[in-house]
Amino acid sequence: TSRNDTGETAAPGATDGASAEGLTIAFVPKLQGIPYFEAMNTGGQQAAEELGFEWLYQGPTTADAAAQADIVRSFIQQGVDVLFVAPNDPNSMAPLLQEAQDAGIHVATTDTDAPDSVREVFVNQASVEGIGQALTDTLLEAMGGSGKYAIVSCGETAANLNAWIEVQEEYTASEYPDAEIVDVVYAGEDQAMATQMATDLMNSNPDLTGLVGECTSSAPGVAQAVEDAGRTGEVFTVGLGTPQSMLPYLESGSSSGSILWDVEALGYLTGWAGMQLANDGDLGDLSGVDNEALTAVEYDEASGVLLLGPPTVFTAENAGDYDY
Amino acid sequence: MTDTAQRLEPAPQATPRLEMRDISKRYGGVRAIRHADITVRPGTVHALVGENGAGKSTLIKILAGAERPDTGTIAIDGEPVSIHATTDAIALGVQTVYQEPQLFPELTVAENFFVGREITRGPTIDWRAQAPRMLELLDTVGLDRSLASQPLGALSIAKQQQVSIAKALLERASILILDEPSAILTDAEIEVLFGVVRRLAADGVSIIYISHRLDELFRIADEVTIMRDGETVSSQPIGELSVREIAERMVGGEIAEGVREAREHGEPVLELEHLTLEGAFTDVSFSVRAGEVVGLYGLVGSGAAEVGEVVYGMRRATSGRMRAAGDERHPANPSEAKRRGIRMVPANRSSQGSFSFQSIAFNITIGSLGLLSRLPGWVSPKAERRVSDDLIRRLAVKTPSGKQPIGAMSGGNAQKVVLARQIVEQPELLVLAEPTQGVDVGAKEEIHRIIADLAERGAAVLVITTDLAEVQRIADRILVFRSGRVAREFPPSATQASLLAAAAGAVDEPGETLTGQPAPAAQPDAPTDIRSTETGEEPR
Amino acid sequence: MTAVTTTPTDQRRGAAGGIRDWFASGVLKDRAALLLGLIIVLLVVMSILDAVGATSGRFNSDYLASSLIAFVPLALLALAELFVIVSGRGGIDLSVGSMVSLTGIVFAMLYQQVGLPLPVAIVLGVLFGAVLGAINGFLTAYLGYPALITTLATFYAYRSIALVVSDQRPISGPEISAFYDAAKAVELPVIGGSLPLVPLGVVTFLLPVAIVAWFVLNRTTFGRKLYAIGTNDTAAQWAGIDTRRTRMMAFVTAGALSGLVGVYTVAQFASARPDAGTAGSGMALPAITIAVLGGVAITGGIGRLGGILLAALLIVWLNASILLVVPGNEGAQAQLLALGVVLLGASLLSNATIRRRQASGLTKPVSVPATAPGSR
Amino acid sequence: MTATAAPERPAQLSLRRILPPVVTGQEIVLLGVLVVLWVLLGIFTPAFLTPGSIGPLLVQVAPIALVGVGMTFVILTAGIDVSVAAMIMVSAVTTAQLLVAFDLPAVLALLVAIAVGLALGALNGVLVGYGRVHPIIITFGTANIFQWIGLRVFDSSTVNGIPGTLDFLGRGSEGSTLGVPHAFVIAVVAVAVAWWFLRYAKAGRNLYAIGGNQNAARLAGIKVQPRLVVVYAVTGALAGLAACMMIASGTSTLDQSVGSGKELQVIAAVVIGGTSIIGGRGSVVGTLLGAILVQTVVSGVTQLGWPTQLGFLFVGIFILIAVGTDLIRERARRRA
Ligand SMILES: Nc1ncnc2c1ncn2[C@@H]1O[C@H](COP(=O)(O)OP(=O)(O)OP(=O)(O)O)[C@@H](O)[C@H]1O
Ligand SMILES: Nc1ncnc2c1ncn2[C@@H]1O[C@H](COP(=O)(O)OP(=O)(O)OP(=O)(O)O)[C@@H](O)[C@H]1O
Ligand SMILES: [Mg+2]
Ligand SMILES: [Mg+2]
Repeated sequence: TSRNDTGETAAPGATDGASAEGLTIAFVPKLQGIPYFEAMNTGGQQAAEELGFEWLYQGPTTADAAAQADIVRSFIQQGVDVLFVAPNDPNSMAPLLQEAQDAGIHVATTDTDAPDSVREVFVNQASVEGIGQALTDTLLEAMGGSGKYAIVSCGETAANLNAWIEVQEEYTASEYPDAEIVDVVYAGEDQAMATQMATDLMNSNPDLTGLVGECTSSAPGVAQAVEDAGRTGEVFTVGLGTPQSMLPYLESGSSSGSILWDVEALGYLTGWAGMQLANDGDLGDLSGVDNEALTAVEYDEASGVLLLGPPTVFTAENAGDYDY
Repeated sequence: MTDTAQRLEPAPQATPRLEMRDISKRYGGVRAIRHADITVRPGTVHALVGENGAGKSTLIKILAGAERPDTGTIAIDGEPVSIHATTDAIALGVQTVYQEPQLFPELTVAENFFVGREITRGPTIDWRAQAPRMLELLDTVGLDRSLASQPLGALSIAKQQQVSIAKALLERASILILDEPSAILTDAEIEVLFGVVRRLAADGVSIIYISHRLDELFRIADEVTIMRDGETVSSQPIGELSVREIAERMVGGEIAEGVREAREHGEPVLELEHLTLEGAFTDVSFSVRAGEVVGLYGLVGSGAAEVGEVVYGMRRATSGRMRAAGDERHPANPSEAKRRGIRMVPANRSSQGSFSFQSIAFNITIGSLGLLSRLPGWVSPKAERRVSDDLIRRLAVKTPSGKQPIGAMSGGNAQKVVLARQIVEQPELLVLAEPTQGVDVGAKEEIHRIIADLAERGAAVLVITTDLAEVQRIADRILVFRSGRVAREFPPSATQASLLAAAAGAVDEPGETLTGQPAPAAQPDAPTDIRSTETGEEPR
Repeated sequence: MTAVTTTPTDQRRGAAGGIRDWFASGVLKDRAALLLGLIIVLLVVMSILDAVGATSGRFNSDYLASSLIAFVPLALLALAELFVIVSGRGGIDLSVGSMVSLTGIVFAMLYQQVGLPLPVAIVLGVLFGAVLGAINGFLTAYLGYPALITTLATFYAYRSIALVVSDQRPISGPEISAFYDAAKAVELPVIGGSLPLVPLGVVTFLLPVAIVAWFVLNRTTFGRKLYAIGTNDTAAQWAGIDTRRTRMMAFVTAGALSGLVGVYTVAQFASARPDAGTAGSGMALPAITIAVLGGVAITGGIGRLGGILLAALLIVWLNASILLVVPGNEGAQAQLLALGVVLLGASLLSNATIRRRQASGLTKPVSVPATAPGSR
Repeated sequence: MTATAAPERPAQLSLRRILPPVVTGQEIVLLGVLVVLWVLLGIFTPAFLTPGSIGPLLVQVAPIALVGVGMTFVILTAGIDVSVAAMIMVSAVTTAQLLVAFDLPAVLALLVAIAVGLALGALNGVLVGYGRVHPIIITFGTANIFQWIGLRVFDSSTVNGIPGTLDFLGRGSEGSTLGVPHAFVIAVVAVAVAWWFLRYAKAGRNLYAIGGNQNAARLAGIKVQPRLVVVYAVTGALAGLAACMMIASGTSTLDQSVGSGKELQVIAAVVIGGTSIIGGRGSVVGTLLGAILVQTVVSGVTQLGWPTQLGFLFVGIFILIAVGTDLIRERARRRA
């Protein structure tokens, strides 16, 4: 019956003028309800208020590619102007982004890229190298430049986690000859599991002096394990944890530092980039933006990557300043 | 009978133990019971008879609190009572033995006795208090005490039935309901049961006794109430009626006697030589010829049932030769037996026979799917309807259409359908186990005719039954089975007494046994002998 | 109070007949009708909301069609569950999700890495699924493990194998990305022009399977035997049915269908994910839910194809609709609520088949208002 | 008559012969398997048999075993409850939020958690008991609804800065006395009570009857439906208590993943423990051992340095082995 409706509803996206008026920018996270993406949402809304566009946010209840695809489809149907996705599975997102573009929607990725897709820009929190190296440096500084450590990762198939782990392995091998990664384990998105596995690792490797929590659920997990084992100060941990969840451990010293970035700023940047896309603006100049968190932003025309900047290292001192 | 006559003495005006007046019960559109009345006097055995579906079970379920009546009043010892749940009935001294034993296979026999009415000390069960009474009752019904610790699931159906009877005696009852207690009991076990019933009656307990074995009623009952289509047709001292009269009132018409005239038999279709199945039967040898009906009569656990299962391939014989349908090989499973033209109708209609919520057509054709289409593996609805309608007509199954689920039929009709399944293709050898157990007289009659008819058409028929009258009625030869052996062969003309004697091992002239070797002489403790063989029986 | 007048008997036949026909015609069709009704209600309500502009996007045939891409795996797996659950004896398959993951990986390896031609790879993938199912079947039918336990074990086992063999990385590549065409929405030939774009998978995967499955269930001896063993296993043995083989075949079928879904998800995701069928809450529980919602009696012997398809369609469209009506995170959450409510509502409404089996009288495993006495 | 003919026999039967055996074969088998596993792990890993390793392992076991007790009851009655994970989630998030907001004392927190679980479980029970729909369907349905409730309570965020009020149930030093974790002690006590209840109490024995033949149980005068309500409610309450243990052994933040996937782990523990999935037969002690076995395997794989993904492969295999031995013994029993 109504084959062309989609075309019509999508038309605004394609034709809409330079103003931000009536501009709708949608963002589909990997998973709803976790502080990381909810913080990006906050940042996005902030941008929406300041820059005057409409910000839509909807995520699946489980980090599941299919569920995420359903939501993307509904946004295509809604004919939003710009669609940002943090794909659970880059490969499966690529064709959907194609469909979105065919429907006249500007498509882009944030937080996690979909490399061989039609996305116009990837808003990158920090380079893979940046994160991997920051994790390694922070941990080994605490460990005194040498020793054995292990990694507690989360979803076995999470692309970006696996990428970071690779960097850590190479970087450790090259920069810290006296240091060694003894094991990489996968705890899923399950904090309790992460804690238990960290405990097991400490037991099976008595000379273990370092642990990495590779994602926001395992970062506090490993620290908790060290505290429980009463080995704070003997075993050091770092991780990618959100400030609020890490604060207690940073203060108690069971976590030597949490590597992350200003997630709200990332959300803000995503919103801003969306508006630029819709208005064919220049992603390079943030002159119009006054947000001190966005000073280090770089845009690489060739790869279409908009980089937030180097990762932030949260410590007991600054972690309290963030409310996520 | 004589002491029965004496017990009839008490003046009629004595207040009845039980008075159910104008009881009606609908199930959806079905009027299961319509204005039924029944009066049971103290210390009497009151028989309740009627065709399948007449409403007997429903009536007593109402009294037992398992169902609620729509209308009607119940009075016990003159006092109007209201029974809302089984617990109420039990409190009023109404104990019930339901048609199928309502027991718990995973619990021990001992526990089964007390489920729901445990004697407790605080929250815990007081076994010291419970055990003695239970053990007595096991003796009373003639069950070995050592069974008390057995999981009930390990007992034969008959023994489970006995347990449920014993269970009903646990608390002093003023009214005891027995719904077809004898259907699956052997005659010896029935004797024990009758003894119990008589003793209870003598103590003033009123017993309501449902059965389809009309003949036995005359040996136990004082009065009889006949039901038909949910109504109580008549109620009077049983002495005033004959089996025939009762049967006629049940069906509301004449019943013709089916007689089986002797005829020529063809080649042997089934030949067993020294066939043995560990723990069931030993060294069994006999043969069945085309067109012949051989009856295997034996008490439950005599091993007769297992013979059929071996022939049909449900079980593997441990040793011995078997030649069935011109093939030396023992069938590995029923499907192979089927291919060779061997068919068997199992003993338990509901659990082994019917696919309850599938249609009658499905139930009839499921055994011969090969017929339902030319291309193998295929099923043509047309062919299905043709085949099933044909058999519904041939067997006079009472149903408006083959679409109806079999679960909605009473025993008799369900049994016909299960039988139909095995004669869709005229079998070369047909084995029937308890073909009419718990089936009303009318249906029984018809089923016997069908069996005879099959023989006429040249099928070799082996009927395995614990029903004396039946085996006499339809068999050309009767093999009496005892303790896993063929004890003796009889002509159909043999008296019930001699058959029963041979089966129970009471009287037995040496030398007359088929198997040659002298059978054990008469033993005073015959029943014990039977028990010992039954304990060797393997549960299904 | 002697002879029975014929009139009441006739009335009884009438009444009982009515009930009988209703039963014979099947509570299942009842369920199908119920589901159809719900779907219509959903469509009407949504169209109204759309008309008054209460939806965040146009609710039109295009959207309904595009959401069907999720319909295919759901329906196929529910169908797989139907075969297993109908086979009775507590039949159920918790491992379908893991089988999807594992076959998807194997298929991708054969197609992408070994470089087999697509049809060959698909066939091998499906066969591999059948083998996984055969393992379930053997353990259950021949060794006598309860299905729930067998498939719980293989759910864990297959899942970890999928992760190990794939080194927990999704398998992707040019061929596989191109394979997305098998799932993506296209214009149907000939009539297509007037219709919305339908995901190709509906035509290439679901339709053929559904047709075959219908014939298998309703027109083949295997189908008959399947319903027979599900209704009464002992009676089936006495009827000379090889119950073990039949039950085994039920699991093999479920495995093969899961294998097919494995292949389909590779197309749908344009990559083979080792957690394709187990991510989040996994595919098994939704499949079972759909099957039950579609009128499959968890106790076996009852279940029809139509119910399954309608149930899957209802849930898929319901989920899609919710996303248009409820914005933000609440939307995705509301899907959970909807599923739960629909499942409970439908089961509690028309649970007649199950009730008859569990509750009624002291007599048969199942009984319905009888006609035997009435119709004589 | 037979009655009189029956030879004389001892007037009393010892209780041991009337009640089921004190320990079932399955429990012995499991114990054997566990001992072997622990010895092997003790040999092949440096520190498996140290308190530092066993303690946390038992803390991890506790909630599974605890919910397993309820699940054993449920499965004994020929039912099943796939909503336990969702119930854990709801009572965990509710309790955690109250802990943060009002800094509840431990007792109150426990009561809240248990009350929430009890309420949800009771809902299951009522639907199962009176809805006349198979429990697996009911609990699939409620699981979805409970999950929705949980997510609404989470309100798209995590619960941060949970105070250490419940740490006496956790992994840390406050969590155990003389190296024995309190959480595990609680689980063991629960198992012991349940064992006694199922073996000696009237209500307990009746559960076997209900599971063995529900209709017969009804006719025997057992109030089946109320019993079912209680059984499911108790399972819910135990899930609530387990939720507290998870809060305690978790980090100072609680996220939506709490409890996810636990339902299958609990069912695995129960069936490994030798409880028959068709009802009427089973033991809580077996469930406890089953829970320990599962966690041992998972931890063992990690400690051996094997790929963690292999852990659940072994869990699957152990399920088959455990139930297999049970099947074999069951066959033997039937033959005898
Ligand atoms: N639970 C039930 N639901 C619907 N109808 C029932 C139910 N139980 C009995 N009926 C109806 O009540 C009638 C009487 O059933 P009932 O079981 O009392 O017969 P019966 O006399 O016990 O038969 P039988 O001799 O075969 O035991 C049946 O014809 C049947 O239609
Ligand atoms: N629970 C029930 N629901 C519906 N109908 C029933 C029920 N119980 C019995 N009936 C009907 O009651 C009639 C007799 O039922 P019943 O089960 O007593 O027959 P039966 O026991 O097989 O007969 P018999 O035991 O005398 O061979 C049948 O028509 C049967 O359909
Ligand atoms: Mg009857
Ligand atoms: Mg009856």
